[in-house]
Amino acid sequence: MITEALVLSAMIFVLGTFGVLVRRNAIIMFLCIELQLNAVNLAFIAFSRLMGIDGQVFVFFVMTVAAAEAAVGLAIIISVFRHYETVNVDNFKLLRW
Amino acid sequence: MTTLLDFVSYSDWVLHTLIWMPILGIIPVLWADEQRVKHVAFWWSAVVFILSLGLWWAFDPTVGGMQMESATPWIESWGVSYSLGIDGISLFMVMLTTFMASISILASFNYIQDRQRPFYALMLILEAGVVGVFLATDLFLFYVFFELTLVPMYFIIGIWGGARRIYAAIKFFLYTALGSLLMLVGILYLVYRAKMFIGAPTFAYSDLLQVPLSGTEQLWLFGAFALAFSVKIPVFPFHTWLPDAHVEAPTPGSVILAAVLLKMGTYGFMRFLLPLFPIAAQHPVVVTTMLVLAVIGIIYTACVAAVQSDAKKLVAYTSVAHMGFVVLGIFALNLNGLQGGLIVMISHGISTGALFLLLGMLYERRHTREIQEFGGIARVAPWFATAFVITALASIGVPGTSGFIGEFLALLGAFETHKVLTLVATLGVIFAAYYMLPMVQRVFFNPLDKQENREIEDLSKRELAILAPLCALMIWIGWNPTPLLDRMEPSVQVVLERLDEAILEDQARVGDEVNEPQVVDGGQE
Amino acid sequence: MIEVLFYVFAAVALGGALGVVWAKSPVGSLLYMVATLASLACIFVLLEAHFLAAIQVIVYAGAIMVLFLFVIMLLNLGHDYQWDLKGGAFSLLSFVIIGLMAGVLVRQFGENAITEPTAGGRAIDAALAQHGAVGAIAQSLYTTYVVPFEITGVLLLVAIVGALVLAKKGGR
Amino acid sequence: MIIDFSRQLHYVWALLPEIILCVSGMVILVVGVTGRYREAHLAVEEELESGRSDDLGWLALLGLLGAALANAWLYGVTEVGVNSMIAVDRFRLFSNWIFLLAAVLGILISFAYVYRQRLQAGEFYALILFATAGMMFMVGARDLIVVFLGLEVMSIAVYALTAFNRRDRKSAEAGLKYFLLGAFSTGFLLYGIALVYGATGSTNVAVIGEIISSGEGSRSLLSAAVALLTIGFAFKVSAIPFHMWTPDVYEGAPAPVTAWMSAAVKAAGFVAFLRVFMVGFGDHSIYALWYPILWWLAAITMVGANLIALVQTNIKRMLAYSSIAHAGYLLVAITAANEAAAAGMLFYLLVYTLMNIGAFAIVMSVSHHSEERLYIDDYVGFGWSQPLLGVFLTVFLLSLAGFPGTGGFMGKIYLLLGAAESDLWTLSVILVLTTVVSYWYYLRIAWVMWMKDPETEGQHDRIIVPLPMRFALLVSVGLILYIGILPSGALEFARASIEGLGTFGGGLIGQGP
Amino acid sequence: MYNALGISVQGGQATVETAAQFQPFFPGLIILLPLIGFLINGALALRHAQVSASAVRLGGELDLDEGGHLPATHTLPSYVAPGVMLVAFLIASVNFARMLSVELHDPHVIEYWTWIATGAFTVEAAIQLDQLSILMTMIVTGVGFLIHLFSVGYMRDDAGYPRYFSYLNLFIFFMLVLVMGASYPLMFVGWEGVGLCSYLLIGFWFSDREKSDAGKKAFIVNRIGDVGFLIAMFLLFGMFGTLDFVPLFSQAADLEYGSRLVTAVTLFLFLGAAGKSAQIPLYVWLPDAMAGPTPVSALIHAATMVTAGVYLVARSSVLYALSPIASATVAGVGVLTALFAATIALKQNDIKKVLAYSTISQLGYMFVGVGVGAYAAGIFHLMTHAFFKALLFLGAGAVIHSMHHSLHRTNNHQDPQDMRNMGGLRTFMPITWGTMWVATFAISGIWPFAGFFSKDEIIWQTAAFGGAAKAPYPMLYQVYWVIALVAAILTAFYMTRMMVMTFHGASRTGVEEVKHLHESPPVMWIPLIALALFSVVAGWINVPEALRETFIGLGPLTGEWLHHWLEPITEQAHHIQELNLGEVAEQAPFGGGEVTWALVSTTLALVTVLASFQFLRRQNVKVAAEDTELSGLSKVLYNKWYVDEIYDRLIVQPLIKSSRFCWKVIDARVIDGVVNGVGWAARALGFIVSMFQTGTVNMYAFVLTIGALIILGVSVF
Repeated sequence: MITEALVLSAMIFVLGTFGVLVRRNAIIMFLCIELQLNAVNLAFIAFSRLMGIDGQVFVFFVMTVAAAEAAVGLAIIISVFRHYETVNVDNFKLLRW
Repeated sequence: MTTLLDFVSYSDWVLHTLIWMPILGIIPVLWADEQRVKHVAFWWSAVVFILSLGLWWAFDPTVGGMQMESATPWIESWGVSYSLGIDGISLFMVMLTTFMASISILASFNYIQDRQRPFYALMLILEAGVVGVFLATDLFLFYVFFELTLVPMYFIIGIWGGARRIYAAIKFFLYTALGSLLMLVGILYLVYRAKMFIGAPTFAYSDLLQVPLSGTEQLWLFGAFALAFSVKIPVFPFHTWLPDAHVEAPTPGSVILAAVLLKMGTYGFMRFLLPLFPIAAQHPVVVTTMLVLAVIGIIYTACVAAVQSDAKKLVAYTSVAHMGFVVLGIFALNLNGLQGGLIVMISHGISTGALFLLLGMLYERRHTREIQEFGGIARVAPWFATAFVITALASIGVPGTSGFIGEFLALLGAFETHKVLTLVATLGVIFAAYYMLPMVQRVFFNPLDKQENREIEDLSKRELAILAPLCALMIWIGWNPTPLLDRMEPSVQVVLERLDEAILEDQARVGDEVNEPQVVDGGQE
Repeated sequence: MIEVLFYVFAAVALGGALGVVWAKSPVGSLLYMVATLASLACIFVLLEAHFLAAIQVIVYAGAIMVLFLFVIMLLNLGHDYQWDLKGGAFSLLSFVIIGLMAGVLVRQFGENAITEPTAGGRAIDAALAQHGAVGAIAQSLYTTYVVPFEITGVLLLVAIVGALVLAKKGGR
Repeated sequence: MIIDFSRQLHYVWALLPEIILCVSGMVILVVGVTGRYREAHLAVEEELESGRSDDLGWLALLGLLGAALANAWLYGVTEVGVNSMIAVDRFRLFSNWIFLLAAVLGILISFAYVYRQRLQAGEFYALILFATAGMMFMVGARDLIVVFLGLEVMSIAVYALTAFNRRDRKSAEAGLKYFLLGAFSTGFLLYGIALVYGATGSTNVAVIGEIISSGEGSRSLLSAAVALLTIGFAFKVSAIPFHMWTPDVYEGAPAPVTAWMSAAVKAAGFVAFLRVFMVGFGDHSIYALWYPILWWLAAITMVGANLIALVQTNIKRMLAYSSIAHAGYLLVAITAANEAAAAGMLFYLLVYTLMNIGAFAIVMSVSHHSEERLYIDDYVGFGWSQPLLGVFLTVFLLSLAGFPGTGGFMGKIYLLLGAAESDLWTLSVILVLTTVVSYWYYLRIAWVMWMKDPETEGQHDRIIVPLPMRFALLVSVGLILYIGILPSGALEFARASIEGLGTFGGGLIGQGP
Repeated sequence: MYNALGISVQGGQATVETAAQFQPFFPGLIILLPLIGFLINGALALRHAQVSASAVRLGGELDLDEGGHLPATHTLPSYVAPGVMLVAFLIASVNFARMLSVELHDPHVIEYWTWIATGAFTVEAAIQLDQLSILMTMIVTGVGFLIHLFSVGYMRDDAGYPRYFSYLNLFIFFMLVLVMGASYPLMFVGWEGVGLCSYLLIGFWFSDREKSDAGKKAFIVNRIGDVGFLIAMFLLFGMFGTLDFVPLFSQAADLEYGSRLVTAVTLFLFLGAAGKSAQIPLYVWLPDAMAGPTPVSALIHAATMVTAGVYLVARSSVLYALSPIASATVAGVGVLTALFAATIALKQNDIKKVLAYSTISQLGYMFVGVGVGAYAAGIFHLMTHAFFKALLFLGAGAVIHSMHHSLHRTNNHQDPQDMRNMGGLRTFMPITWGTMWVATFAISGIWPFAGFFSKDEIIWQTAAFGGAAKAPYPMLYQVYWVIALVAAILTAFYMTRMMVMTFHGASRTGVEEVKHLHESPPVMWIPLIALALFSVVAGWINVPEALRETFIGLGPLTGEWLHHWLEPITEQAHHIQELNLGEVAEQAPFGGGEVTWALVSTTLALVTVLASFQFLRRQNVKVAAEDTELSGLSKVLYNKWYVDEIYDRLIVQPLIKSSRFCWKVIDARVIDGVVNGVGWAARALGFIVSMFQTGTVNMYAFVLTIGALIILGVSVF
């Protein structure tokens, strides 16, 4: 079951990656990143079944970080939205080349 | 004289002074007001030159190795030291540098009208850098100075140059930097080897000479070093930066560039390339390649020079041809060749420097360098024409001038080892006349058919003061080069002995490998 | 039994993840996300991480996702049913890439397939038995990991400050 | 004083600089919120010049001073054991100097900008301090959890700082890009940490190192872990192809933030990268695994960044690519993975901080402490109308280019010496060749400002260099030249800071790809 | 260790003791005096040039006639320049006399200072006094003095008067270095130095583009030869380790006869000689060199410099004797040149051109002489030729001077050198007419004039060499002999033609112009008389023994005095020849001894002169302006066989074109193209790579992911 959990984590991870690659909506991209973080959490917990409690502690920290990131990230999205009236990243092309 | 020099313990401080005094000169130059700055700069550099004159007497012509050596640890953990020394190879380069630096500062009085202070400051930095290149006996120090000369020259060309100055400046900079950076890797490799061999990293020239290198290593390192120096010289396919840089540079810049900066390359060949990588330097393929490039440089650039319409560009191309003779002499790998190369370096420094000065003076009068624009100037400016003709003759190596001695010896030396190539190179003598005389004719002779040319002024007193010592030197060296040759010979001998020894050692090593392959135990190691 | 449960939850989690990527509207994605989070919490439980499972539901699914929802509502994106996936070739290529990546990762996991809980796992069981789900984590959190724990405090402060500065309306 | 972490209080001593920074950050926040509100009036030139405009900035500097004192104090502290979560070694302390220096310089040059752009000074400086603390956590950590948390503290603060200028849509856009990609890459880093944990059962790099050299630990997991960690760190140090955010963020972020983060964030990334890889994955068996990856990463980064930098017209963007190129040079040191290379990296980071912030400081002056006149063509005639600034910028550029007489040159030599120790000759050649390429774009600014004749007169006449910025410039130029001419002190310092760092995997002779 | 042959490198010190009897009389002064003259005149010239420059700047010319009396810059050189020459000549004479009085076998070498010393190679700045060099010194200073004197009159009105004399003095200086230098390098200094002065003097009126071009051409063509000289020196250094004459020649005798190395050396030396002495294929510069002032043509391009090649071969006689191939080449080139130039001279209308081709032709004879091993004969002809050709040129100069004046006065822009515009000058210039006829007889080889003895000896020696017992290529030498005879007849013809066209027949100058024709002032005709005297008597110093025996009492002098005088120089060569070739023949190929053929040739010459005189006098010569186009062979001859055009087409134009190609294509396109192309490519590449920077986060993440995948893949597999 541990290996299965790891495989599941890998799949969720790549799905999150996929989402970041193909979605244009900044919020959904961020959600996909959260998906990645959850995959990591799953991996940690699976490993902690082998290695001890440290993995679980780590997950605790990851969740905190996720929360912090969510706060700042969403604030940035709001801030961008104020300038562009959209969250579609294709429109943010002021900076390029 | 010697007593006086001893009294002031000249040998102890002169080398440091020659480097640091020009740098300190920045302070008064930047301090002085705009009208007087040129005089300050000139007298400052003149004092440096006068100080360097003492070397003539203080230098012991019987000693082949480094003299007046001093070494102060600089970056101890890397084995870098601030160590200076002078020998017969660098002696004249240093004196040439201090001399040409003050001459070219004197020559910029009229040419440089605005932004004088930075200009003269840069000139002094440049002088210090070049002197440093010739005096450094630590490869790190050498490299630092080698690169350091680029920056002032870059700005001198780029700020005070002609219309395409930026292109020329950046081309000059990138071209030479490319070579020297690869050399840097080479130096570091050498140092790394030294660290393995000696146990501690060291950049000291004398230590690096001890490092045993295999043939392949030598070839690679030779390539890295040779590229750097070849670009600087420049040797044939790497020469295209030179015409651009020369044409666009202001007169004093061209003078310094031609007179001393190019010499850094050939000096590097003699000082570093041959002694450090003697096996590679004597490898037939390497020698032949370098000689072929030198010969191509001589003939090809002479041809290209002959069809130039811009007088300055013409002279720039001739520099490549002249430096070809130097390379030819160096890779003759014998006494005549090396000394000939050195004399060509000195002679080229003086004569081509003087040519650039004269063309600069002409430019100041007519604001053009197109040969077509001139004609018959000898009639209104006889002194000018006389000086130019003398210089041109020295440049093409007419006997009785310095140019002949060098080219003759270089060719003589090269002929001993490579007959056919030297034969072709000797044709350069014809080509020299082929490019120089038409230019002289079209500028100074022919009908005086343009009104603008009628108004050309003859040389002023200052200009005469610039040119007279140069012309005198060209002729003096042409008739009596022995004092110079005497001082060079022991040092050149040292280089040659190093080459011979290396070959012997290499043969011994190869012999050991061939004769005693059965020795398995580490007794010998 | 546990295995079956695991596969069920895994399927839901995967489906949810797919939904997050696939859903047209942000709100839809969000809801799929909540589903994934919930099923992952269940898997956490199966892997003996009870406390974290609770946190997952309370903090993640509860707080963070609500924050997202707030923002979506704030920006009035809730009715945005525009399909915003990138173009076909790009997506296809991306899919190939992530497929390969998954393949690599799965291959690595498969190489040392461990099914039985080892010494570490037994230690967790012991700790759970001794301190309970909360205590087991708290034990190391406040002893071994006290420094990181303090750093999270700074982290959250930074996040608050950052969010405050950025989300504040207009200029001064 | 001896620290063995037998008591919790030891953590306080060991983390004293960080704690001081965090506390002063909080103080600034409080002061910023409660403090007297300053109305920006138009006749501000004098106030701008004197640097009196921002008390909070001075407060932040005070905090940095405190942290610096604490950092100096830590030199007197002896650490017992090398497996503790917090390292009290010279490596960390040297890195701390870099961050403190970057923060000091960054704050010194941002006074006028903050004032002109009416940024919220309290939050601004506090975030810089928090980020600096985060960097310190990151490099002082021997535990991947702390590395990760430090990195997040730093990153989140920097995301916020990037998007800090709410009036500027570029700033917001840059913030978003940075945030999304940063978080994305954090996922990879985290996954890597998870796999390391799965392979070795520990998150302590020293323990990981021991486990790996004892031959335990799942190699299949480790190889994937190393790759994922490389990705995560490569993103932070902006190695190609993980660099995409860099130019956009550097261009969009407020100029002082760019100046500061281009030096400090990169330094933090590199130092952590080095510690994790050298101490954790320093064993020969695993070095052989990541050595070729980093080799190629370094090569591609050097080549690509220098090439793209050639075609930039915006100076901030050009400096961004230049910073990527410098990341390439620094990656050579990590690839070499030996003592000299590590010391060289520290040394280079120190010099890089000075010269990069210095260059940005002048860019800020030219742009009138706002986001205008950032194109290279705007520098026409700059040198002659502001000679001193021109000379300074030239020195910074020459140093960035690695020219003799400047610290950049010594740094590059140190990197090359490190590469030499590991026989990385091809990489060395790539390094110098790309350096030649870099000369072009550095010198381009020099030629634009000195050699081109301006079309409009007097466009640089109204440049204001506030007192704090003057101070910063003088310090950077002075230090760069000092290090460039007499580097021994700094070199020895960097070299001594490496001692006892851990095992070194470098020196695999002849293992070039 | 750097000497390939292991021979120690020393100067000619060994000889100093043996020549103890010979007391040189300030020999250094001979060289130094012209140099001093040059410096004084040069200073005056520069001073004067400044004055004239300010006049030019104002738009006019400095007219010396206007001022009434000449400035010091013009009066002083009149004394200084001939003065130093006279003193030098006197010192040379004293030395000559002293050498006559003692038996000097080995050369007397005087070292002044070490010129070049590299450790592997040493050359002293030394002069060598021996029979050959003192003879040459006498010729150079003596003829030089006369020509200087003539120039005082001839150049009087020229604005560049002091400059002219400074060049002339400098030339003498270098010429003396050439003949007195004790080593090849020193000789080379003089060698190129005279070339340089020749360049300066040909282009003396540099405002004229053609004259300037002529000087340039002379220099460049000379340099082609100089390369040969240089290479020969390199070879010699490789062989002997020294380039000083004395040790070199003493070692040379040990070389293998006919070895390839010697042949190479001598051929390269001959290339140098051919350049300097205007032999095929490098003769083209000499006719153009007539652009210089006529006394210059007399001094440099007839009497002294152009004979330096002969001197070189004679000096290196030991080497040439060792190489039959080279000797045959020398003689062959000489005889071909003699014939070829003579044919061209037949149809020239410019009086100086005729003389120029005649000079080339006579130089050919000299080379025939040294080529057949008759080194003394070559030198002999050199000497007599110096007298009569200098005379001819000076006479021509007098004519041109007179013509120029008359045309100038009447504002006629005809060419004063074109013989078609002359005719009947005899009545106006009797002294010139008379002395020039003397020279014409001399050059045609008519007894008892000097040319007879010298030229006839060369022709005879050719015949005799062809019949030598072991002669290498007997047939070849017989052909040479026949050609030499033919060329001699041609010589007589074109010289007579010149004399007739200039002095006889009706005057074609024009009615008004005739009134201004006049004889030259004394300062100009005194040298003519002096040279005429020498042209008559100079031959008698070397009367062949055979002739003396046949015609008893023809002279009080001992027979073949010059041969004996030069014996120390040539004996080694003769010894080698005798060793390898045996005795020369007593009989010519078609029978007949020396006396017979001497009679034949002088008769032929005389008959030719008389017949052509009669024939040409009656011919109706048209004035240049009205002359018709030539056709057929005449046209080819008139256009000098189109050699200049061929050279231009084959060498000059391709060279210029390829130079342009090198510059425009190789330099600008290929090399700079690569250089700029690299820069351009780098930027283009940078631009392309930067295209990934689309600004969209998806793209960034995509690139990142690809990188991640690659790294993952690399590290896992």
